[in-house]
Amino acid sequence: MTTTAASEGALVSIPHLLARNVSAFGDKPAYREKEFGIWQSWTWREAEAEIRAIALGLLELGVEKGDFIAIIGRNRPAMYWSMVAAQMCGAVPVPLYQDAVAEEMAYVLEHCGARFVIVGDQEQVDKVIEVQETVTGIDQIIYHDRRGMRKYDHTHMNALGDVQATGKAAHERFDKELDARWQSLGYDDTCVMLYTSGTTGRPKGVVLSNRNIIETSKNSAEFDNLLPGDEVLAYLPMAWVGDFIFSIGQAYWTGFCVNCPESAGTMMTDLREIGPSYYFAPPRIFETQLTNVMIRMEDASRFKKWLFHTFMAHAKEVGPKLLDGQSVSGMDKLKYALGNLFVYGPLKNTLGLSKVRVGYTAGEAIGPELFDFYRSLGINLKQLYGQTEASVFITQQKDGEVRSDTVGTPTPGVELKIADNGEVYYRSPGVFVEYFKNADSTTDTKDAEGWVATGDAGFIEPETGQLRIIDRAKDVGKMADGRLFAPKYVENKLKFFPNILEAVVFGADRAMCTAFINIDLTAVGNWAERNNIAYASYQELAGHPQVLATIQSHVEEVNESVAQDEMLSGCQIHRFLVLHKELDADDGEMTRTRKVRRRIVEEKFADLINALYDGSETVSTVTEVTYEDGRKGSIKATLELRDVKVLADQQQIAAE
Amino acid sequence: MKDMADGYITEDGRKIGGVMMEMKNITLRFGGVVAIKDISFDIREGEIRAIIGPNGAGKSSMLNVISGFYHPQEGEVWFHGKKRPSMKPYQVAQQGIARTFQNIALFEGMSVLDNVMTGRLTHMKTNMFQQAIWWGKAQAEETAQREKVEKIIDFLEIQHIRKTPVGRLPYGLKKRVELARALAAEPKLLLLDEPMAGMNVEEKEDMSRFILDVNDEFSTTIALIEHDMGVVMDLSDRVVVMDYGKKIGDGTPDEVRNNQDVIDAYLGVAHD
Amino acid sequence: MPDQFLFGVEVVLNGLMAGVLYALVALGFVLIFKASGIFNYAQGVMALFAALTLVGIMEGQVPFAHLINAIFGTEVHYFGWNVPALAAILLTMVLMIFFAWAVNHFVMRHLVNQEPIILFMATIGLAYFLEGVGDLMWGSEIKKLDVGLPQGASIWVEENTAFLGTDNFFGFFIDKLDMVAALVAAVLVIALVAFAQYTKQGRAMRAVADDHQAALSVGISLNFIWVLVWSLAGFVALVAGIMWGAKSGVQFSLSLIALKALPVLMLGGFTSIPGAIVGGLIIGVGEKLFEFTIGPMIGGATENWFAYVLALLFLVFRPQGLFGEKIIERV
Amino acid sequence: MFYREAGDFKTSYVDDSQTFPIAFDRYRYYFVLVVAFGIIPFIINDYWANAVMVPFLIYAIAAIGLNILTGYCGQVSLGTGGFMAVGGYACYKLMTAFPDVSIMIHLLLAGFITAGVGVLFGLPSLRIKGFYLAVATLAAQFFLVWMFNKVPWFYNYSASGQISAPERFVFGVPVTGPNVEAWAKYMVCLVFVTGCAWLARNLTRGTIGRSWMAIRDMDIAAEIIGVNPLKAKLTAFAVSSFFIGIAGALLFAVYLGAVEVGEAYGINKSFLVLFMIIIGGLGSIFGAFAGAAFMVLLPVLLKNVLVGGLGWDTALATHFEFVIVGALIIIFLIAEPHGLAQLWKLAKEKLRLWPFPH
Repeated sequence: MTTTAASEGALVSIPHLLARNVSAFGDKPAYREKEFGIWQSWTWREAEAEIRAIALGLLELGVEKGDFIAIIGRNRPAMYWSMVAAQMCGAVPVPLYQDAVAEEMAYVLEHCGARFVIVGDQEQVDKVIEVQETVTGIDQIIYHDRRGMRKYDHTHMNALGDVQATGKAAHERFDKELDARWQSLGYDDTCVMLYTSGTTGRPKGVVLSNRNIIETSKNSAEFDNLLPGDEVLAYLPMAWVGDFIFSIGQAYWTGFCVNCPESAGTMMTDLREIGPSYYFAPPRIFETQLTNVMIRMEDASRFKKWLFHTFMAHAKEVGPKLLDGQSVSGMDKLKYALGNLFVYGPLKNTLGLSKVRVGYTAGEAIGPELFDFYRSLGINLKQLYGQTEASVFITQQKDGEVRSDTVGTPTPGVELKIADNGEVYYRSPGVFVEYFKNADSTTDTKDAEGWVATGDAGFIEPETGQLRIIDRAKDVGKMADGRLFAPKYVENKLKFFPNILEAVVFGADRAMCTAFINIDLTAVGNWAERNNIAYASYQELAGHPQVLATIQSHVEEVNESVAQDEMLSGCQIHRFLVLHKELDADDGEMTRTRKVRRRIVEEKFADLINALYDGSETVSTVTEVTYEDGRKGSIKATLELRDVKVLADQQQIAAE
Repeated sequence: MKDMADGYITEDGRKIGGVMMEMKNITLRFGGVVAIKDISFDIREGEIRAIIGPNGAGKSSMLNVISGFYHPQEGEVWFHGKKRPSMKPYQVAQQGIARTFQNIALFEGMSVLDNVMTGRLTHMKTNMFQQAIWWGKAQAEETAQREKVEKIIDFLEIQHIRKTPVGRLPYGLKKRVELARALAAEPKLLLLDEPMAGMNVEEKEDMSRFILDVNDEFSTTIALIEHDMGVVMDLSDRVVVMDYGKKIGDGTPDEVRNNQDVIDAYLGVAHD
Repeated sequence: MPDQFLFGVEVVLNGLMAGVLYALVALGFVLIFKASGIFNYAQGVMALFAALTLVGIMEGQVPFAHLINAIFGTEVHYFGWNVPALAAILLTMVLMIFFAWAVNHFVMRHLVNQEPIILFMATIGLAYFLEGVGDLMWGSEIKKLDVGLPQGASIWVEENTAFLGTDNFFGFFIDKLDMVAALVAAVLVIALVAFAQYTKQGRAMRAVADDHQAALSVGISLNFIWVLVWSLAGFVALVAGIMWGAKSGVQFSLSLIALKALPVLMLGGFTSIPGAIVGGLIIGVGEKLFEFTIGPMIGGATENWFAYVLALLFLVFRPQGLFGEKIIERV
Repeated sequence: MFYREAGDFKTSYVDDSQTFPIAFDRYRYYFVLVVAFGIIPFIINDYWANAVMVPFLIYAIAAIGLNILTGYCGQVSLGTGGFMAVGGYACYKLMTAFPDVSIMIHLLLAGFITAGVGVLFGLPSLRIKGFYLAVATLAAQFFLVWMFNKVPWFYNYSASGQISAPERFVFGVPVTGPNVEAWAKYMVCLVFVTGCAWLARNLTRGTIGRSWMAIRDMDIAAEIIGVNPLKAKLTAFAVSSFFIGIAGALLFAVYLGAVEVGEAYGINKSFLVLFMIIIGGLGSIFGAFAGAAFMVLLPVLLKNVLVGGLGWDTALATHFEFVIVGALIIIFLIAEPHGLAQLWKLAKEKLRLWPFPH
């Protein structure tokens, strides 16, 4: 009864929430994982037992209060348990990106001084062992999957299962200690430390307190009315703050169930089997799905195509209105219901989105077409705007007030202000404590009153109160003639074409804008197959004249649209090239969350940028690449540069 | 390699036990054709034993003798220190010997899961009447066996094709499913008949890793036939070389590599 | 010599004659099986169909008369002419060749590479189809077939064997038709063997039987060979149909002879022409002898099943048949 | 199209391996059961019972039986008619010898007796394979029919050589003899069909079923991985004959009432049931039902159209039926060797993927 007595007021840490959940809905599923062909599941009570066993084991291994415990692996219940177990011991979990190369991992492990590393499998163990050549602070490696681990030196290594077993065996010795440790956790103690991917420079360790996480989870969960019966699929990197909020913060606050897929390869099937009611995905995933839908529909019979296009057209008109609760004529409702039977329903079903009650996308601007497609199907897809430093939530869209070009109104508890230069500032209970071992950056970002600079430029629409983001504040610049330059704005417009995967626009302090383009290998490859165009590699396809012509037409379309906006009409693209390689996180060109690192790209491809501005027809270049296994190599290419039709400035036309 | 009375230690430090199976003076004839001529060799606990030789050397016939499919006219098969009486193949399987086949012999009409489940037939205990009723014993057994089979499926990383009919699978995966079926039997001795035939380099690497992992994880003794010399030399602890039905070499990969008869057989005779 | 024994000898002789006819049907099976691996269950129905057609043409029947009458309400039955036997046989043969082409074109071509058992079942379907078509074309009533073959017991044989009996009054009863049949069968076998040995098509046929792929690679058209063997099988069926039809009338039971040919084949092996002959003789003699000796004790009519049970028992001990080679199984 | 599978996940192997893992299929199955047990008995009349429903149910049992032997275990049999005769005559002898025992028990016992006979004739299957075996099973067909015809003990020395079913009751309702009502016949057959289908499903989903299929797909490999071929084949013969025996007994006792062996259990019955499983689908219990329905309905339909509608005479219609059945067999073997069951499965797949084509 102690836990219930502790109720509301005392829910000051994740372990406290866990105790509350066990007593409130102990027999409801807390975790599921597809393994051995079925969904293994754990109730809150069972999960608590597992977590407790890990925590006891960690104590037995000598975990001290305030230790950092790195967690590296794909989304698995055991990994989440390890995080909570670390918290129970008074230690701080530090989840890392599992696909990080050893170098990156070394920096983070060194920086936080992790004494314990809990990893998923042999692959990560190997990386950590490699890291140990330079990083000395690691006392113990604990691995979850025993496969292939038999021959390793186990003097400082344990299987998670064994840790649990010894923990259980030693519970008489440590029960008291453990209970004392987690019960003494306070609201302002550190909950988790997450490293930001950092579009520039070294990753920074963002320290988030229990208050940050729990308040934010509470506010956002109440905002969307999340319930204990909800289901989420945990498939995004555990090191990303969003996953921490969804799969631990909100999950523990509301008590909903976290489902882990069997492997990356079966993600889509697993998604369909679970049918989550609360779903988050970056625009990229929605885009891939839509591309797949369209490709598969291409092969359908004419009748099916007709059915699909007819009803989709209708859905575009009526679907969003229905979702926003606006009035729609009876005939339209009937037609929509028919469409739901024949197209939308089955489509949502095959995509695994039938049961989505609350869906979010964020991280990048989402194309209006793309956004509307999902909403018109009746999926309540919304946008949010957030940051690691804010424990995710800054603004969210309310049900019924959803638009593709804004990111919503402030999440309850968040205050916003716009600085003179257009940069967005916020203040909230979720605002981070500090950057670990980096007081300078902390003061740079967070002022004494607790206002945090987002680094994004934007404005609040006066009539709706919705926040609209234009671009990264530091990326919004001036062109040589003083006109406004907002590369992200143009890049997003380019990326809305399915054929274009990435675009990088240049033009700051220059007379005109130019662009690098990455084609989407799935979409363009499919097109090539249909047109019997043979290609051996990305590079070859990217250089194909017909592909270039298509991209050129896309760019021209974008120019037309950009020209409409008087403030930004100077951002029309005059010349572009299609890159000979895909921008890649392994090569440092993108962050692990797949945001382009503009500076690095500019440095690395300086020769190409020069060629874009010196008017040459072609350019030859050599680029270093990193292969999946970490080996380095280089590729040579000769690229064709293309001029694009640019529309005259409307103001000028008017003036003449 | 240090020789010991009841075993030896391999270069990578694995302990190899005593003799598990011994073939004594095996001779096998088909009508007038002599497929195997007076061959003797042994297979020790925990070892990876390779049988190599040019096409038509009688390697597959030897495997067929071990698995009880062919009955040699002369010679004896000793298993676990006892002379094996003449047995039907399924009785040999029940003794804990499982195998894969040179030309994939999966049950094409069944799913991957069902194929692997057949591998556990020798462990199934319920009778027909219990199965006809299903509820109770049969269902409990099915679930218990499914759990074991899922471990194998996980081990060989074929989860994504679990319910696919095997007929639809590409060649490399079929080979892996066949290995899974053999492993499901939890064999003491695993016979692999050209496990890497027709595979590309990457698939061969995968398969080699699986074979080593099997030997390591389950301490399964493995006897394999393989054409790819490189693979054989990397994988195996000891190698028997056959040519025209006769044994021309037997020893560690290094010993065999330097054996003049073996070199002659491979170089002198223009087999494939 | 005791009469009982002589009766026995007569039974054997009659059995031999019946066996020749079984062998004749079995021959058709062997031809198709060797060349294409198809176990043609429809062989018996082909014999029935050929005989029906022959009678129909000779008597000038209007094909599909019943169907036409049923649809158009007419009353046509006969053209009112008679076709001479030889011409009718030729016309029938033309039809059988067309049938062979149709079978290959519409059925077998689409079943290449299927399992033997599927092909077998397809020929069962073919048998049903052909039986239906035969009945629709020519009507299902029992018909007499007379192409001028000698009928009745041979007086000559009876007189010349009379001395064997105790009172010189015995005499074997042997049907003249059976003797003709035996002769025809012998000629047919020799002709077929000669065809296979000495003609280009025959050699191609044997090549296909040995190895499809190899035959293809030397430029033999499989389609042509299959039409050829089905035509040959049609020809054999026609001959068998004439013999059986002349003996016991053209009726549905004719197609049941085909079933009799199956145990013949199981004994003789599916690929051996001599096997078919020997198997036929064994079955013919065996069933007559069994019926003669054991039959009366157990209720008679043992011919219905004797052949099958014999073949079954035989196969259990020698699965590859009399002339087949021992199969070495490989994995 | 109508499938909504998102969120339908399995947390145990029992759930994962249930007969209808998809909820929509499960509901449809319950619906069929409700209609079959709760509605049809109240509306069925003599014509529908005798022309369609009762033969359909009886042949479905036989087809399930043959499908186990041929479709699951790969042993082709042309002896179905003969085994049905064993069931029929066993039932007759039991009914007359033990009039006080329930007919339901007699029907079951008839199944067991047939199973025994089936095992006996299955023994050669150890040595004989493929169509050699098919032909060998003809021995059973001809021998058994001959035996029931020639040995008077089997027909209780009746003058006509026929057997006819005496009146028997279940829960006081006559189910055999001259006073049976349509619904009673129907219900008896339905109960047996349901039971048999359930048993067949259980047997085919587990160990025995897998060893049958292993023998079917590759007998040598099956033996090497540990399938005892003797056991697998003989159990297949036994189970198959059990079902076929029950079907034969029902055919005699409930459906026909009086039987002359050559007519009711002749070689044509063997082919009829074989065609049912080819058209329905080898190796599928649903296929047995589909095939039985098809082969029972086709003549009824043809008769209604040709004789009833166009006024042809019955003989002509029968010949036409032969042509159509023959052609259908060939068409099915060419176009869809796995029969209606496969078409059904493909249609289901399509609906599940709707609106996508693949």
